Order: sequence, then C-alpha cells, then structure tokens
Amino acid sequence: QDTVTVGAVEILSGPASGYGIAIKSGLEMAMDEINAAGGVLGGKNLALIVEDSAGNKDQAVNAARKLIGRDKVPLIIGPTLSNEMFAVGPVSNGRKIVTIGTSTTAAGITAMGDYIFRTALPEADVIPVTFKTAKEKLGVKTIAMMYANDDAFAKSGFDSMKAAAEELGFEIATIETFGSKDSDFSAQLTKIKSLNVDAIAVSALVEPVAGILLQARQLGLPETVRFIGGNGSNSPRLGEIAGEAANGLLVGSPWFIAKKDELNQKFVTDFQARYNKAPDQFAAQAYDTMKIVAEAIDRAGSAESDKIREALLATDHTGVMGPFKFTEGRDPASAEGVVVLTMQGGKFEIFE
Amino acid sequence: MTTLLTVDSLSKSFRGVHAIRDASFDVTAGKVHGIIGPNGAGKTTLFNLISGLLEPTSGTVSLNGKDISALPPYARTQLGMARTFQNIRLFSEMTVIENVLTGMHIQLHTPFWRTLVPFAGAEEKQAKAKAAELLELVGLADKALTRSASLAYGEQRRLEIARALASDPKILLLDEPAAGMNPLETQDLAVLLKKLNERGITLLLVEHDMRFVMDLCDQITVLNFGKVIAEGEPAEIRSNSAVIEAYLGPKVAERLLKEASA
Amino acid sequence: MSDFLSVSGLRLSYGRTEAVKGIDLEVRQGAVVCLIGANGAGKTTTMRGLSGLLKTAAGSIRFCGEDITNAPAHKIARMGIRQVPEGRQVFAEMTVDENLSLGGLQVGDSADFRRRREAVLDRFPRLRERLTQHAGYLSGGEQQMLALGRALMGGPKLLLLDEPSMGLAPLFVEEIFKIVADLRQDGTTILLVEQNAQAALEIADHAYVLESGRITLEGPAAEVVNDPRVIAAYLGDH
Amino acid sequence: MAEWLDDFFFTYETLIHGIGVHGLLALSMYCVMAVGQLSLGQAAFMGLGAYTGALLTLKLGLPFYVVLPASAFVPALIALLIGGPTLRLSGVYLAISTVGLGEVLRVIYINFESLTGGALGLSGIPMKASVSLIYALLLIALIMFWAVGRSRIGRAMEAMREDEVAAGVMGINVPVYKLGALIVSAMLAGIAGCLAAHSSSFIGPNEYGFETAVTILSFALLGGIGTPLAPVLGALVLTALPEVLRPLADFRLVINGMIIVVAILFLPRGVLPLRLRRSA
Amino acid sequence: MLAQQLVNGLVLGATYALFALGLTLMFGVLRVINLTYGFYFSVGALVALWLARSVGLPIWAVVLLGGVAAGLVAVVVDGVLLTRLRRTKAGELPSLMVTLGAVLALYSLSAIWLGTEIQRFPFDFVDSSAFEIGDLRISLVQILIVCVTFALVGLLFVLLHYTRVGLMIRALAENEDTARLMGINVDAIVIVVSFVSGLLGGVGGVLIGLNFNAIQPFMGETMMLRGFAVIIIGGLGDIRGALIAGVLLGMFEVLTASYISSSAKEAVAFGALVLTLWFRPTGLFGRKEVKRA
Ligand SMILES: Nc1ncnc2c1ncn2[C@@H]1O[C@H](COP(=O)(O)OP(=O)(O)OP(=O)(O)O)[C@@H](O)[C@H]1O
Ligand SMILES: Nc1ncnc2c1ncn2[C@@H]1O[C@H](COP(=O)(O)OP(=O)(O)OP(=O)(O)O)[C@@H](O)[C@H]1O
Ligand SMILES: [Mg+2]
Ligand SMILES: [Mg+2]
Repeated sequence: QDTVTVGAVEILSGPASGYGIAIKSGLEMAMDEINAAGGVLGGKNLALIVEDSAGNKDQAVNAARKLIGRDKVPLIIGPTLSNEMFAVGPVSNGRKIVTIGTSTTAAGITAMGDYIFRTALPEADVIPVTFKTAKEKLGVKTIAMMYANDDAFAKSGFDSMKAAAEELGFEIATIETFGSKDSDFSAQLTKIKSLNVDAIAVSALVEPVAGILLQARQLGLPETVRFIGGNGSNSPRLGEIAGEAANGLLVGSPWFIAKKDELNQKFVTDFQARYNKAPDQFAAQAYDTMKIVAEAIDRAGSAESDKIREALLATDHTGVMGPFKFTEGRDPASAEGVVVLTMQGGKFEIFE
Repeated sequence: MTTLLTVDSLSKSFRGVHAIRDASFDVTAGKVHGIIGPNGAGKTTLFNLISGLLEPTSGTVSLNGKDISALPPYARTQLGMARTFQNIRLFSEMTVIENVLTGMHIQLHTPFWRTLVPFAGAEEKQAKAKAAELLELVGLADKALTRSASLAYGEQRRLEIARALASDPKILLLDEPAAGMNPLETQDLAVLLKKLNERGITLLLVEHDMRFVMDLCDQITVLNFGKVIAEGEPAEIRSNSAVIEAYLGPKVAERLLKEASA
Repeated sequence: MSDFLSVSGLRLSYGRTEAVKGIDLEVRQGAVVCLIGANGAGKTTTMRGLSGLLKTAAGSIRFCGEDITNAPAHKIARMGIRQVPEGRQVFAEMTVDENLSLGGLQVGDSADFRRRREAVLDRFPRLRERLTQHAGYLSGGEQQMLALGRALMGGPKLLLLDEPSMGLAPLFVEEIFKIVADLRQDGTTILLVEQNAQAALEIADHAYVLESGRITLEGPAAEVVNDPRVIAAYLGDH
Repeated sequence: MAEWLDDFFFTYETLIHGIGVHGLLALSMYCVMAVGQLSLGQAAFMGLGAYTGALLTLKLGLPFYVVLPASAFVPALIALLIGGPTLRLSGVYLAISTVGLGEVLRVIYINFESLTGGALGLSGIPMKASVSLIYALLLIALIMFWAVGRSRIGRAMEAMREDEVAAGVMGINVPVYKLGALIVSAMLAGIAGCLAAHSSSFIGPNEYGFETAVTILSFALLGGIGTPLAPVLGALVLTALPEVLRPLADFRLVINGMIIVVAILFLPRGVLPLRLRRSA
Repeated sequence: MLAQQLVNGLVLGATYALFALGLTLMFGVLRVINLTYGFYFSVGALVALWLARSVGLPIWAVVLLGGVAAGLVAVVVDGVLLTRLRRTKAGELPSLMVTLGAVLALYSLSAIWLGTEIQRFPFDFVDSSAFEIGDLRISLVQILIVCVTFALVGLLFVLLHYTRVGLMIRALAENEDTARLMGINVDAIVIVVSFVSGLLGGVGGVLIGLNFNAIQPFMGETMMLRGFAVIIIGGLGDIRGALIAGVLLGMFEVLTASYISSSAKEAVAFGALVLTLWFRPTGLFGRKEVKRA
C-alpha cells in the first residue's frame, strides 16, 4: 500500500458551498505540497477524498459513514458547519475515527468525544481580544449587539461577545437579531441609530455583515460608530462587497492575509497562482490542518486512527496561522497569534 | 297523506340578487312533486337550500316534521335525503361502480381493518351486488369499470341518479335529470322514476321537459323570480294563465292540452 | 358549393378508445344540418374534432376549400367556425359582459362589435340584466344563453351547436329554434346536435344519425323524421 | 464476510434510517393529500415530534416507549387546535398557512433557548431508534393505510379529494374526515421526527422549515398518491438519489434535479401511478 | 424614528411586492406553482451584473436587459418543462414537482459555473446619495424600487383588466379549451405570460440586487417563501393584492422588529398574516372560486 488516504466532508454544493470549496482548496494545496516533498510515512503519497454534504446534516453523516465504512479512512477533516459536526461527531467518534473541524467554532464541539479535534480557534478565545482592544484604544463604553439568531455559529459567537462585553463592563444598549438569510436590516439599524452607541458588535457570516455595514451607512449612522465583527467578518469578501462602508470595522483573527512572515507570504502567493483568487481564513486553516495531519501521521508512524490521535495531541506546528498546539480538550491551545485587524478602503490592515 | 318535506317561507339572496323569495310548499310522502319555472327562477337554489349546500337568508326546511335548516348536507343525507346535480358532479377519477359505492357510504359499517382479513368482506360484497343492480337499473351495467369522466353526458346523468339512489333515500331531489337525453331515453327515465316511486321513494323533480313533468308528477310548484306563482296538479298547472305566460308559452300549453286529451 | 364543409373518413379517439370510427359528413353553405344519436354515440366528439379541440386520428376535414385537418383550434375559430360547447363552458370567473367580449375578440371594428353585442342582448334580455355578474353565478339556462350569445358575437360562418336547448325552459326552447331559423335566414350555416330530435328535424335540411361512432342513416331531414327506425329509436311514441 | 456486512451496514445506516423515517413522513403527507388537502405543515409536526422526543429523553430521561407516543401526542394536539380554522382553507392557501405554523415554531425553538438550546439545537441525543423499530412502524403504517384505503373510508377520502361538495351530499362528514386526517398525519410526522432525532443525535431549529416541508411534499408528488406505497417509494428514491449519485461529485445535484424533471414529465401522476384496487 | 421605520417598511414591502408580481401572474394565469421563478430573479440580477461590469452599460439599460434575459429564460424553461404537462392537463402538483427538480438542477448548475460568492454592482454604478429630511433618509435606489413597483403594478393592472390581451390572458387562466374556441392562440399567450412574468422577476432581481448589493445564484431562492406568502395573502393572481400584501408584510416585519423584538419579527409577521387567511380564506383580494352547486 503506497498511499495514505484521509477523508473530508465539506459543503461543495448549494448556497453555502463557498466555504467548503475554500476549505477544499486549502486542503488540496497542502496535500500536493506534502506529496511533492516526499509524502508521509517515508514515501507514501497522501491522498484525500472530499465528500459533499450540501450543508445538510444527514448528507454530512452519510458522507462520513461512506468515508469510514467504504473508503476506510482513519481520519476525517470537517465537516464545514457546526450543525453538521454535531451530527457527524457521535458517529465518527463511535467508530474511533479522528475528526478534525477546521471551521467549526461553536461551543461544545470537542466535548463530543476523544476523537474530535478542531483547529479553528473558538470565538471564545478571539473575541475578548478584539473587545479589549476596542475598549482600550477607542474608549468604547456602550455597545449594541446584533447576531443571526438562527445560526449556531453566529449564536455561539454572540454568546462569547456577550460574555466579553459583560466582563469588560460595556453597557449593552440593545441586542438585535436577524435571520442568516435576511437582506434587510433597516429596522434594527434605525433603532440602534436612535440609541447613540459607541460601537456595534455583529456576529454573523460575511454576507449579512456586509449588508449591515452598507445599510448602516445608508441610514446615516455616523462613521464614528465602530463595528466590531466576529469570525464571520474575517473575510476579504467583506471589503469587496461593502467597500468604503466597511471602513473602521474591527475584527480579531488568528490569521491575516498580509501577515509578513515568509510562510504566509508564500502561501498567499501560491494560492493566488493556483486558484486565481486570494485565500481566506477558511483556506488558511484548512491548509494548516492538512500539514498538521501529515505531521501527525509521520509521528504516529502508522495510518491507524488511534495512533494518529495520540500523535495529534502532541502537535507542535508552525503554520501560516502561527504556532499551533492542541489543548487536553483537543481545542487550539492559545490565542496568542490573534491579531486585531481593521478594514480600510476595502482591505484589512493591522489595527494600531 | 303525510307531509315528508316542508319548505316554509324560505328566502335566499346573493348580494342583491333575490333568488328565492318567501317560498313555501309541502311535499307529500310517496308522491312525485315537480318544480318548474323559467331559467333563473331559483329552482336550483331551492334545491341547494333543501339539501343544505346553501344557508337560507330566512325561513326553514323540515323533514318529517323535524327542522333541518341548520344541518350540514351529510346529516341530511343520513336522514334520508339524496340529490343529483344540474351541472354534473361525479367523482370523475373513480370508476362508475365506485361512484355508486361512495353513495352507499352511510349504510356501510364494516371497520376498515376488516379489509385485512381475507373473506371478511361480506358487507362490501353485498354493497357491490347492490351497486351492480343500480347500474343495471340505469342502464350502465356494462360501463361499471370505466372511469366516470369518460362517460358521455347522458350517461353521466344516469350515473348521478344511480349514485343518489345508493344511499337508499326516502326523498330524492333530481335537478333536470332528463337534460341531454333524447325523447326515447327520457321515456325510459320516466319509467325508471315511476318504478322508484312505486318502491316508496318520494321524488322532488326539477325539469324543463314538460311532457316528462306532466306525465310523472302528482303535484307541481311553479316558481318565477324566486316566488311561488302557482301550485297544483298537472292539469291545473298547464291551464294556469300565469304559468303559461311566464313559462310554458301558448304553443307548448296548447300541445300539452292536446296530448292530455288524447 | 358542396365544398363548404366536408368531412371524410374522420376517426377520433380518446387514448385507446375510439369514439368516432370513420364518418363522412357534408354540410352545404346556408344549410342546417342535424346530427342525432343516443348518449355516447359520439356527437360531442365529432363536434370537438371539427373545432380542432381533438386531434384527428385519421380522415380529413375541409372547410371553404381549405384543408383544416388538425389545424389548431384558434385558427379554425378565426376562420369562422364557432362552437357552442356541450355543458356551456362559460368563463365562470368573468362577467357576462367579458364573456361576450371574448366571443367577439376577432371583430376588430368596434362599431360592428357594439352592433353585434346589442343584437345579442336584445335577443337575450336576461343577459342584459346580468351584464356585470360573474357568469359562474348564472343559472343553468342563463349560462346556455350566454354560451350561444358568445358564439354569435364572433359572427360565425359555421355554427356548431351542441345541444343548445338543453336546460332551457319551454318558451326558450322555442326561442332557440327561432334563432336557428333566423340565423339560417342571415346565411349562417349550422351543424346542430339535438336531443329534441323532433324539433331539430323540423327545421333542418339534412340529417345524420350517429350510432356508436358510425353514421347509420342520412338523408333530407324530412325523410329522416319519417324513417321508422328513427322514430323507434329517437323520437319515441308521441 | 461478517466484517464486510458490518461495514456495509455502518456505511448506509443513516441512509437506511433516513429512508424509513422519510417513508413515514411520506405517509403522513399521503394522509392529508388523500382527503384533497395540501399541507406544508408536515415538517412543523415532524419538528414538534423531534423536539418533544429529544427533550423528554434528554431532560427527563424517560424511556423510549414513553417518549415515542408522547411525540405523536403533542403534534396531534396542535393539529387539533389549528384544525378548526385551517379546515376552511383549501389548496395553496392551506399550504401557505401551514408553512406559517412551521415558521412560528422555528422562532419559538430559537428563542426558548433555556429549553431548546436556541440556534445551537439539542445535541447528544442517544441513538435509540433502531432500524428494526423504524421499519416495523413503517410497515404497520403502510398496512393500516392500505386497509383504510381499501375500505369505505378510503373511498370517502377519495371522493372528498375529487369533489367536497358532492362528497358531503353522499353523507360523508367532510370536516371530521379532514380533521381526522390532519391529526393522524401529525401523529405520524411526530413519530418520524422523534425517530429522526433519536437516530442522528442532533437536532436544530432550522431543520423543519419550508425546504423540509417541500421535500416531504415532493415524496408524495414523485411517488404518486394512488396507493400508500407510492409516496414511500418516492421517499426511497429521493432520499437515496443524492447518495447514489455521490460519484458524480459537483454535478450530482444537477443530475438529481434532471432525473426528477424527466420522471415527472413522463409520469405526471408519479412513478407508481396505480390506483388502489377496490372494486373487482 | 417612526417615520424612518415606516419608510423602511415601505421599501421592504415594495421589494416583496416587486418580487411577487411575476409570481402571482404566473401562478394566477398559468396555474403552476412555479418554483423556478426565483431563478429568473437571479438570472436578471446576474445578467445585469455582467452587463454593468463587463460591458459597462448604464442602469436603465441594465435593468431592461436583465429583465429581458430573465423573460427569455422563463419562456424557454416554460416551454421545455410545462408544455407537455399542460397538454396532458396534468394539474398543479406535477408542475410543482417538475419545477422543483428543475430548480435544483438550475441552481446547482449556475453555482458550479458562477460560484456562490456574493457579488455586487460597481460602487459608482448608481448615485448612492440619499435624500435627507431631518433624520429621515431614503436613497435613490430605494425611491426607484418603490416607484418602479407602483408603476409596474399599475401597468399590469391595466394590462390585465383593460386590454384585449388581458382579457385573453384571463380567459386562458380559466379554461384553456374554451379559450381556443374563442380564437385565442393559447400557445402564444402562454409565451407572452411567461415572458412578462420572467421579465418582472428579472427586473425585481436587478433592482433588489442593487439595493442590497448582494448578488449570487441562490438569491432568488431565499425570496421564495416571502413571495409565496405575499401572493397567497394578496389573493392568487391579483395584482393589487400582491402590492398590498407585500407592503403590509414589509411594514409588519419592520414595525415588529423595531417596537416588539427583532427575534419575533418573522413569527409575528407570519402569525398575523396567517390570521388574515383565517378571516379571508382566499386572501385579501382572492375571490372564492366562482362555482355553484
Ligand atoms: N351564488 C350566486 N351568486 C349570485 N347570484 C346567484 C348565485 N346563485 C344563483 N344566483 C342567481 O339566482 C338566480 C336563480 O338561479 P338558479 O340556478 O336557482 O335558477 P334555476 O331556476 O335553477 O334556473 P335554470 O332552470 O336555468 O337552471 C339566477 O338569476 C342566478 O343568476
Ligand atoms: N374524455 C373522454 N375520455 C374517454 N372517453 C370519452 C371521453 N369523452 C367521451 N368519451 C367516450 O366517447 C364516446 C362518445 O362520447 P360523446 O361525448 O361524443 O357522446 P355524445 O354522443 O355526445 O353523447 P351525449 O348525448 O350523452 O352527449 C362515449 O362512449 C364516451 O364514453
Ligand atoms: Mg337550475
Ligand atoms: Mg354530447
């Protein structure tokens, strides 16, 4: 046997396929680099089977089961969404198959079992950093909060925001919700406008965040009112869609496209060359994850799930996101790499 | 001579159109009672009021002395009333015999799980036999298994009658049963209706074929603009000047008179 | 002249059941031709075939020198063949007035249109009273008048009447036959299906008897009405 | 050999569960469509069953044989409550108002966080729904519907489907039949929801919305409603198709959609267009 | 704030109504629950986006051509999917199912082809300035949406109720065979209706895409539920009804969000509107089926 095959379950079709496709790109690029550099376990090729979940939890489970039962993979990367992970986790964990989420930031994921890991930094680690910066450097005191209340990812981000805000003694003027597929936020924003807050914290995926920014400016919300985003806002697409309206938004990120280190620069250039578009953090996290997995397989000296699991716990990797270790609880160990970014003229830059 | 059905000062209006105005009459048990009147006089509306498809604006309908004005249609059927529709309303996807079987709904009582037990469908078998008999009666026996939508117009009319008969009604309301039938078929229908009447079914009949009506009816009520303008035995009706003017026309009246004396 | 409407070897079927099994018909311009037959004989089917609502399985139909076999129904209607369908088929959710306008769609000239509309309303005063009412709420007989009026609005060259007297009060049945006679006076050709065979044969020039999809008898109406077979089968003992 | 079988079963377990559960949902759809109603509320009833079941298991630790009936009971109760007013509606009007039920429930699940977990849903539901249980229930439901369909009740239902007014005149108590059908269908959907929850360990508030409602309807439309078997067949096809087409990768949903189109174009009454045989 | 919220509600309601116009036409006349309608909405927006970006056409041309493109797609889709069913008189439900399958295929195909990432019109494509009256703000695009919606409602109403074509369209809606007997070229009218409803959907897609600045293949899908709600509440096939129901729905949502709770927005809006149905079972303007016993 001269290949080691791992599996991935991602959203490749349907409205949310953008995320899955970015992840798949990151994974495949990393895999090719690994193979070009001699593969794993002393010369075996690393192979990847990516199955589509279409964003549906049953299909995600079906895909995972197929990878485990038919393709006999020892390890699964994904699925893309937290909801899917909650359904897949018990199944793969029950079969003692390592499962690594690269984009699932909701609370409680890794608690599902000993075989469930994640490389995505939970919002709970990133948001306090952002909020603290906002308080210290901008003197924010009263904030309004908005989140997509039908989305597990956004909700869990919001929970972290609320905790951080209370911790820092912010006055919460109002909490507004919306649906993750909404495109009109004028009612909520008009209400917030009348409350004269210093900042607005938003937890949602990038599409609604962009809509909120555009409509806020359109409703004449002053530029001095800062937006603070969660993980969902951390995407170059925000600038593309919202343009100037996104100026001044703050977001904490474990990764930043313009990070100066050599590894990252190379990743960005290669990615751009290969896929003809800039990588986002989903691609970056996936890229690192694949590298982490390859290293773990090498260290395990075998492609058995149990051994990979042991090896993963001992991960000490430096990737495009920075240094990476797992905690006992199989979450990323530190939020040290988190930088606070701000949006200017459609591009992120480091907030000073 | 007991009164089976009583219509008492019944009125019905639709946003300004007074379709029935203060109509009253009795239908005697065991008789054939005709309702005639010009187009738009309110005959079908009257049937709809009697069978419960419409709620009267005022007035009452009683069956066997019991006020049934507030009962829904199915309850009236259970009390022994059945009807046919002027603009045919068959269950068009069903076969002919199934239409008839549906008409027997209130008489069948076998619980549904009995269909699971082989050879337990005695009641259903009887029902089918009876349905076949009714089809024989209306001359549709050979079409029992065709889809009712594919029947010709006149055949559909006869099926309507068979279906209505299936509930074993005490009183049968027929809205233009002979429409679309040729004179010979109409005669056959008259024979059929007489037979039914002899079996004790009271008939309430709307029809424009005067030969048919005069031949069959014991009593006739004439409506015009929703009002009862005349009532009586056929002989009285065909010579009633108001009826002749509003409805029959002199030529038909004359012909009827001639036929009656012949 | 005999080329006004001629049908030869016409076969029509619904799926696998053949309802009209190869009939020949001839209608001369200006004539009233009557088609009689028992329930299910195929009279309505024939009418639907002529007006193009049913595709012909075999045979040909020629009208005014043109082959209209399998021509689309709207073309046939525009050529001047108008059908008063069985069961009236008024547009229930439209007003009486709109129904009439639909009949006169092809009459471009609005003076002509108004004249025709007046003529129809004069003929059926009941419709004038109900002009703004939804046709679906009309009584059966009123709808029959509307269906006829609607066909007349089109100024037909050939009128296909499928049981026009059905559901009409005696006074009105007379009226219908009078209308048929009037129309013939005006030069309209009429193909008439009637259960009231006696009356129909009295005004018809020519008659066909249809039995189970085949023509079993034809001839001048005056002869057909006295044919013992017809008397026995359709006219009854009166 | 045994191992091979085990792997096979592992691979398709969720699919096998899914087909069974969807079969029950298809029957619940069939039940309302059989009386001529068009409901998009089946997903909502399913959600009620799922949440009821999951909560009783997770919070109260009740045994499954108590949980399952309870998750049929709650939707039935709701069906009874909304039954009165909705019975006046027909066709698409009814359908959209039942979508409203689903949307209202969704908002409740999202907002009653302390109980329902909000958007995070409920996870860690023990997998108590075995394949044999699911298919036994499906089989029982099928047999019942088949029996009802062949009886006078089935005839009455078909009559209502074709012409309610005429059916009423035949002595059929139309409102009671409609309400009964709605309640039975709600119970079935509730059971299906409970089984689904106990076979996937996680439920979320967005799983029972408009899309799911349309999916459930499509089981009946693809299969047909002439016999109770037809919608179940529709559920089988539509559930298995995305998995069967997995090798097509990106194009699998495209092909999936085209298969549906072609099937309906040539079989507009569904892939099993038969009618239940009643009269010999 | 109330004034601004009322404006917000009006604009949102107008977008709902705009979306619903073509849908109600298609539904009311062709009697199909056409799920591909959302796709026409997307097509309009995507074509317009392409024209604005690559060809650099001005806004009016982009709106028009986006609409025409969507109309043509609608004609083709209708021709391929529904003619056959119509000919066999298959009824509403099979056509629902066919369009369900088609929509799955079409969306997936366009997602493969175009990706699902949100795109937007160039930043300077429309004047983004807004009118300000005190605290009240309304942008040019919003005014455009409201005006176009009202204008289209007016035009469509006149078309359907006061023209010969409208008469033919309504006749066809009711009884195809009899319409043929009146000399109406049914196939041609069907094409006209598909085209017009596709056009309306496409124009809606362009304008709403401009307003929210979020264009992607699935954008129509998320509007469908609201669209159905609007046409049902307004009464199937009724143009005024679609307008009024759309505006009411928008107002309800906005006012609920601002004065009750944004998390109750959908529930209150849907709940209240379902209640309307309970009181008027065929929608605000829908007639009960004219059918006598
Ligand atoms: N639902 C309704 N809305 C408005 N008008 C109605 C309605 N139902 C009946 N009408 C009117 O009431 C009158 C009586 O109609 P009805 O059908 O009872 O007449 P009829 O005596 O049966 O006539 P026919 O002999 O032609 O069948 C008609 O003028 C009709 O237009
Ligand atoms: N839609 C249909 N599908 C299948 N068969 C049909 C259909 N319509 C009519 N038929 C059959 O075709 C034959 C002829 O029917 P048609 O309606 O032409 O008879 P008709 O002479 O007009 O009778 P009537 O006097 O009752 O109107 C009948 O046997 C009938 O069962
Ligand atoms: Mg009548
Ligand atoms: Mg006929």
